[in-house]
Amino acid sequence: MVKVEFLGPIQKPTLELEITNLNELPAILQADAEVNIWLESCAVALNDTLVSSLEAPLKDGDKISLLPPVCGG
Amino acid sequence: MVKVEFLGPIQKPTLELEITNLNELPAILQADAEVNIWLESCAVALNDTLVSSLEAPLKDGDKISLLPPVCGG
Amino acid sequence: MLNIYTGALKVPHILKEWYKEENSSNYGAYISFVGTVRSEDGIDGLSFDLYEPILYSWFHDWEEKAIKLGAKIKMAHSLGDVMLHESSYIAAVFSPKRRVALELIDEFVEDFKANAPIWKYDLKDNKRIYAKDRSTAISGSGLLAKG
Amino acid sequence: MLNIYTGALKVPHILKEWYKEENSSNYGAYISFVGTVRSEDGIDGLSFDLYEPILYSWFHDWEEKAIKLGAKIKMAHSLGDVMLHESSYIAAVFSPKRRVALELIDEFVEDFKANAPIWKYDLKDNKRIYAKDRSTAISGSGLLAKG
Repeated sequence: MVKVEFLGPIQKPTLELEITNLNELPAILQADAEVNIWLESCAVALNDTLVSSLEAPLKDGDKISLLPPVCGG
Repeated sequence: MVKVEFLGPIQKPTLELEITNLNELPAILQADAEVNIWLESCAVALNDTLVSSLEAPLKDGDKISLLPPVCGG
Repeated sequence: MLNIYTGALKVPHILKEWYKEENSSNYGAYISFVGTVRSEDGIDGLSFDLYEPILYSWFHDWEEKAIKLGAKIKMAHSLGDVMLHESSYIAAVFSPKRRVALELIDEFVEDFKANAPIWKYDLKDNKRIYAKDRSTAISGSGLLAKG
Repeated sequence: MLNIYTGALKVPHILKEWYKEENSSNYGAYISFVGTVRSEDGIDGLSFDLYEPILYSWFHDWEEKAIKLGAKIKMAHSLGDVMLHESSYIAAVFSPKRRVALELIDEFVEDFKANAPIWKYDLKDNKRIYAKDRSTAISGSGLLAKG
């Protein structure tokens, strides 16, 4: 089981999913209208490292994070 | 009479000269070997304003300053 | 060094501590950037969320980059509410000579704005409103919108 | 605002006073540059001469330039001796947004180095030696060397 957490302004509780590759995630998230509107502008991290590709095998306990647009300072 | 003052590291007392145009100054200063070595690297101010030309009539009491290379900070 | 503080930053104190910390490090230049909450659009203040694990690793990469240039970077940021005319952000660069510090502070602040995982909200009429229009998608965003 | 101090600058105090002075001015960015005496070539410290009338008018031109950009510039400099690891120079820019401050501090510090009428001497073996090799001829120099 992997966790998907939504950071910052995305008001959505953490999901727990049974997927084995990051490339399974788009279909699942796109099906949720409330989440779908954020996807175009979100970066993705796997275990707190930003990823540039969704081809990544997942193992039990992995954490995926969605990072919406930022504005520090 | 006008005054010519030497700023910063130029160890030279202020000169008092009877000249009526700034363009008379190079010949006078070039004749002083101790001053001459500074002329290539000095900026010139007339009454505390930097000048970009030596064609400037002088009146009694005017102050000319020589500013050698700078290094603030 | 990255420090996160709840609420507004004590700017004079932080600038002083950083100056003292590096006093004997033989750096010739110390540049600091302070970000202060401006009164605009009728806001009462700003509020910040941040995601520490990625913020710290992002900052660590900058520390490494600075070291290669013989420099040092420090940063402080607020978490939670910061009211008008209070400060929420300080970044600083120490370097032996001025050019490295002048260039690095600019690059660092711009990358911070573009990529540090911090989210800003306007405090207005007792609401906390995501500053969407002023926010920037982190480079590489949009992966999940495809496929 | 340009302040000249005899000897080393009290950096934390000056940075704090400037911050407080502009606290209600609604500037979002405050950048400061601090120059500190480095240990190199066996010097004990540095010493400075400055020519106030032209320094103040040079600074005034920068104040005007900053105002046109909606910004404010402040500067402090030492006169006389400043020893190792003490600071002799602070410049600061306040502006509503960050880009103006980041660009102006860089331009200002570079123009300061090139044109502000300040002369630097190394303090070494109880002598005060003009730092000729590190000095820059003010733009337009050399008029008197010609015919």
